[in-house]
Amino acid sequence: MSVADLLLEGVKLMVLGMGTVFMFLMLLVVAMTGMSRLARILGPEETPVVPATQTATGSGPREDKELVAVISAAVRHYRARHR
Amino acid sequence: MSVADLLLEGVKLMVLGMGTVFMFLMLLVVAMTGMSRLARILGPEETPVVPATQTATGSGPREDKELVAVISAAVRHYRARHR
Amino acid sequence: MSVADLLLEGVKLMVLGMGTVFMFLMLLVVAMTGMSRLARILGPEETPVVPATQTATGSGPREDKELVAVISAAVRHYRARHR
Amino acid sequence: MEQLWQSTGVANLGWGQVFMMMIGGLLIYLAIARKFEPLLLVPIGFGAILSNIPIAGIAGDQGLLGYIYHVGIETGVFPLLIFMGVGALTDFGALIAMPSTLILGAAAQFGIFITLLGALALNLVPGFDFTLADASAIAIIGGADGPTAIFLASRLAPELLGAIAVAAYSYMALVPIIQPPIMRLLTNKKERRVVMQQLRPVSKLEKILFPFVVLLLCVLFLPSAAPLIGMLTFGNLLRECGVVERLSRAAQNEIINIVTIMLGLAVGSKLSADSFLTVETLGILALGAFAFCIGTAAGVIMGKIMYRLTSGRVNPLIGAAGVSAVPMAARVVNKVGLESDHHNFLLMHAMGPNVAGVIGSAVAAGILLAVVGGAAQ
Amino acid sequence: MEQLWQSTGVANLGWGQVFMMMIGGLLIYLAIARKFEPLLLVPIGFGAILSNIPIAGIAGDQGLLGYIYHVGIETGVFPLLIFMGVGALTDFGALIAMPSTLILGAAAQFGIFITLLGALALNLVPGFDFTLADASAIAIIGGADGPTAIFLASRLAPELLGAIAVAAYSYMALVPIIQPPIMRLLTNKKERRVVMQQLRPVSKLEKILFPFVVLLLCVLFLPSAAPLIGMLTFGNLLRECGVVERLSRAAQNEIINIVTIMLGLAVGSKLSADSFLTVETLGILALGAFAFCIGTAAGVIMGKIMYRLTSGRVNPLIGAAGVSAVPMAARVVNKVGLESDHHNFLLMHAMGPNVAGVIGSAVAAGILLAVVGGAAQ
Amino acid sequence: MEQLWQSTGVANLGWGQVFMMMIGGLLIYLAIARKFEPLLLVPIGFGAILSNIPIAGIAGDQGLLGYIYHVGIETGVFPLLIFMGVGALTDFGALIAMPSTLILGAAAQFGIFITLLGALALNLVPGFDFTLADASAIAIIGGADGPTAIFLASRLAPELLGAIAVAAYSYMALVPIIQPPIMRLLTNKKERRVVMQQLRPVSKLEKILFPFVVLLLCVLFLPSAAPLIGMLTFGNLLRECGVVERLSRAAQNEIINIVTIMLGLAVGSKLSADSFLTVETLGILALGAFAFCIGTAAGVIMGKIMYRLTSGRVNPLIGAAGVSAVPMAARVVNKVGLESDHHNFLLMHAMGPNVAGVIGSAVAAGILLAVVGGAAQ
Ligand code: NA
Ligand code: NA
Ligand code: NA
Repeated sequence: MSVADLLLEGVKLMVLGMGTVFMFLMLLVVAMTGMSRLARILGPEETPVVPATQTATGSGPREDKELVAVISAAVRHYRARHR
Repeated sequence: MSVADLLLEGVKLMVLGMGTVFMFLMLLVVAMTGMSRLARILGPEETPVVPATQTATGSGPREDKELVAVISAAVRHYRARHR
Repeated sequence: MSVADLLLEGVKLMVLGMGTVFMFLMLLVVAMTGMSRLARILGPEETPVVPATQTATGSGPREDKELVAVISAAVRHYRARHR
Repeated sequence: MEQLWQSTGVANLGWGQVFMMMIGGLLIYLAIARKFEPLLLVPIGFGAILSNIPIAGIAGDQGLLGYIYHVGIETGVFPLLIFMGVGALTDFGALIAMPSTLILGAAAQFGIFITLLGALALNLVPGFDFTLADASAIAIIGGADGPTAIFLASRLAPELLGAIAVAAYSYMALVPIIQPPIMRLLTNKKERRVVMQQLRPVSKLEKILFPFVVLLLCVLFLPSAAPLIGMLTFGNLLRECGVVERLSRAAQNEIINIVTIMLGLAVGSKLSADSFLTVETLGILALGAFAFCIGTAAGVIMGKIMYRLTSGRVNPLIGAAGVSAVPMAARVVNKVGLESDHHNFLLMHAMGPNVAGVIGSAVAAGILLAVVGGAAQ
Repeated sequence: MEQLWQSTGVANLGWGQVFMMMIGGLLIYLAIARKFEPLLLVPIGFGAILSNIPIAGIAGDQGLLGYIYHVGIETGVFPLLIFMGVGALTDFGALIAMPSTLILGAAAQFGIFITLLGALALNLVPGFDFTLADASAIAIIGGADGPTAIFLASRLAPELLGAIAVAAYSYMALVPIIQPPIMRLLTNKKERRVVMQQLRPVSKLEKILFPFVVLLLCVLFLPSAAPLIGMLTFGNLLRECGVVERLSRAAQNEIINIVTIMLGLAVGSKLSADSFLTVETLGILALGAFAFCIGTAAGVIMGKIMYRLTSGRVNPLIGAAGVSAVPMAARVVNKVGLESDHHNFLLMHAMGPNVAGVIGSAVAAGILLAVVGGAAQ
Repeated sequence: MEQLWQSTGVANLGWGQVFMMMIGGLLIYLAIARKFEPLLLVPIGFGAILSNIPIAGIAGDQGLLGYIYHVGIETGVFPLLIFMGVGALTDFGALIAMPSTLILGAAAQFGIFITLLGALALNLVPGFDFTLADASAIAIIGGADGPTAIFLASRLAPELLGAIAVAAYSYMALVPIIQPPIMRLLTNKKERRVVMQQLRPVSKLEKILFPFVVLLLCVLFLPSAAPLIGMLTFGNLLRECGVVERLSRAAQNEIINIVTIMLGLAVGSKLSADSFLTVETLGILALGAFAFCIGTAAGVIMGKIMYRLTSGRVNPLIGAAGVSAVPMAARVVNKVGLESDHHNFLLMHAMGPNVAGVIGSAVAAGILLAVVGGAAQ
């Protein structure tokens, strides 16, 4: 295939690819919105979970932070000595 | 093979199978009894171990149950935050 | 091959082998000495690490030994009960 | 454009595949919402969904699940490693303290062999055509032991593996529903109220010798059960010998967890529309329920016999635990016992027949392998 | 003596091998001293050193690395298992709370397809001869997602795998340097200062349903992405379903750690002198940087569009996180946001497009596989 | 009935198999009751039992152990992964602080090469017929390093692997009994009482550079040792580089534990009656003891030379640690040192030659591979 042909193929692929990506993710937006609505109907006010990224970035509940710090240091020691 | 033949084979297999299972496990009863007697002779009053199912079903020693509860909660937190 | 020939091969292999082992490890002595000198130049007085065999043989810092003992017992309980 | 459409799933999705995905979803639903053996049914259910996706070929020769199946199940490696983990996780102390409960574990295996006859008899119904090997693989569902069932099915009837595994795990999860009525039906209140004497303590030495005793009998009399019994006792030795804590932990955690994920996905990959959506599957599901009922009944009846022979010192309920389904069946026994007498805790006594049932069904699997599968592993 | 000398490394070492070992050393240096994706680049770098040792043949058919490559990468097993681990480690909560950020994850995939054109255009330069498959494999670097890149490259252009993986991980580590100038260039101060409203809480049920919704769309419209999307959603289900803690831990730790070591070594084994020291590698490295820039720019521009459409309620910076490179890109967004306003924490909002980018590039990989690789996995 | 009897073990059990099972049991007994290297000898012993069960064919082509052997040992993968774990578990700090102790690690390898001659000389005795490859594989027992011995034996003399591995691990366990008399015989009280000066602290940078220095020399001068040295240094780099804690933990725990179980079982599967119950095995056991003695003596003698050369600043006892058998040999040195002077702790100083011995025997294995095995890995 000549480079021009290849480029033509590439452009086609780009159009097709970006089209599919957008279509797919937009459909996903719709589907997820529906899903959340469904979840609200099915789950009669279950205790909402705070998005876990918060936990991942370290802002856990304050009251046991100190305890956890102590324990986690101890656990690390424990592991370091017992492996 | 006709179904009748198959069933005959099946009956034979059942007799043979249940026979073997019973024979095997009854021999095991005998062997285990012997083993326990042997163990009593060999092991001069070693500290008897309480069957561990007890632990498995959760009735551990009472005195440190509270401690364990506190620690286990802390460990769970530790793990949840560090993974 | 006759046993005599084999033994001759063996002696050759021994000379070659021990020669290589000694050469290799002596070169390594030289290389490691150079490496340590290089490290001293590159690393501007970084906090020296105490050789870790110490830790491996169990003489960790004294102050938290007790804590670790308590915790490790608790953790063991926790694990035993939760597996 | 036509070609593009042809590469979508919608264009290629058959009803069978949709149905199988729904089965997969159902298994996951039961696992999550009803806690039906979630460790197995979540991966099996998801494996069923993945393997029924058109075009992707995930369960095919070149696909991930096909590859895992080939490496881990065709070879028998995964169920055997799980059995090692089961050994490492199981405390046989209650059985060692009261070896006579092995008889209860033996009786419950009737479920297996009656089901074998049942499967063969189903051939009288048009549409069924089970060979002796098929019938044996189906019958093992009555053993109520997942890895044993998968191991045997992979050797005797790979094309039925999916249905058999699903049936085995589903009914194991249903033990709390299936067993109590049978137990109540076959026993009277007096029998159910029997309080058993406390188990004697078991020494460390006994626990170390136990795997060797079991293995020795297996070597002498039933070598075809040796792969299963061998790995079970090996795992148990790692647990009890006390000098290989590291390896015991690996068998109880890392290995069994990793293998469970892989095994589940691979089993799920056998839930394809053409092998599952057949009348035979309905037969297997019916036979599986039948097997559990018979096994439970046989165990309880043997319990009643022991009750008589011991002049009432054995509570016949513990016979129901002989089907294995560890530790679910033992818990069911405990629960039914407590119904009759609020202070009668049978859990410990039920653990004996419960773990005996594991050995019992491994023995039964060995016989089926020896007779039906040829002596080859 | 001559023979002895012939068995030393000095006598057999070519310049190419020396150079590749230095590349390996450089990767390890960057990993240790600069914290460049150390979990991957330490094993990759060491694998590069090992595989260029003369005589030993460690990357050969009979060598350890050759063997690992054959078992884990040729089959696609390793990247898929890592993707399972990624699913088990990722919280999609931020995305569920604000599904519209998926559009940002879509836009950032422009980086992939523009790079594809770039790779094909490079054929105009003498010395380059990229096929459509090569160009597709190179383009996926723009997806900023390691396992996806390795999976696609192992299918479409195995001989470029080493260079592609190195480029992908290197640029992912360079995200904090590459992205900020582009983000500042394309946005004004007012836009960067937009404070977004707090995300709504997400229920457990939504998190459990989410993997099914994603998988369902994949099944219906893009089955060729099913291996990637399937394992990602499976891992996520293990995490969220709450009943298989053991398996979730195994996917997040044991499996992903073990596989990462093996995958890294095996990828490193593709850094041999004859396949890496070519002009094509330079092209790949240049295209990789290009891909990241384009992806970032496209994400930010789409962010600006959303800023307009929502009358200024979306901070366009979060579009940059759409390239994936989780969680590095989201952190970069947070940092650039804080530069403009010390109280504007965008991290949570950037996590949405960030994880959307993972799905987006898996979708893009699926399309490339379907069109370029044939429908076969 | 006849057929049934033919399927029992009793009918098929040969005396050789019974004997091998007893050997397996003996190994397990030594492991549990005497703490003889239990992590290896429990699985090896159990593997020996399992593989000698008649009919079951567990060590055969289709059997679990045969399969594990094929995948993990024939390929060399398992010993190399264990060596990675050893690297990740070993602190080379003591060696870096005092590189001259490498000479002690070199001297102790005399045990290997003298044993090689001994094995060849045994051919003068009727019934022995060791090739150069056999003799080399046997000689490596003198290296007192399990994975190295298994790796070399699997390459040079697979049919002797079982006996060699058993001899290597048994004598490693016997180090506290074998070494002290030799150490006392060759040193006088004054020498044993030498108190060595405290080791200098070692910086993190030195520890990171160390694996590269070792690997570099290996690449330049002995590439045939690269698989072993490469994985050892890779593991050590994971440990010391400080940025891949996850991977280091995986190498030190999950991987090494899982592989140890598999490796042990697979090695045990080579303990079959026809390959083990030969006069050659007796020869191997005798040569193994011989090798340990010679290695210890050579180390101590070199220690005495260093004692002279340094005007009495090196305690010659630490030379005995040069055989490797980490950390047992170093502990033995410490104990013998304490006998002479209750305040003379030599443990840290003995760790230097101890870990040097690991490198030394890997180097020796490399030479044997290069000369005897052809250059092929
Ligand atoms: Na059973
Ligand atoms: Na992406
Ligand atoms: Na050594």
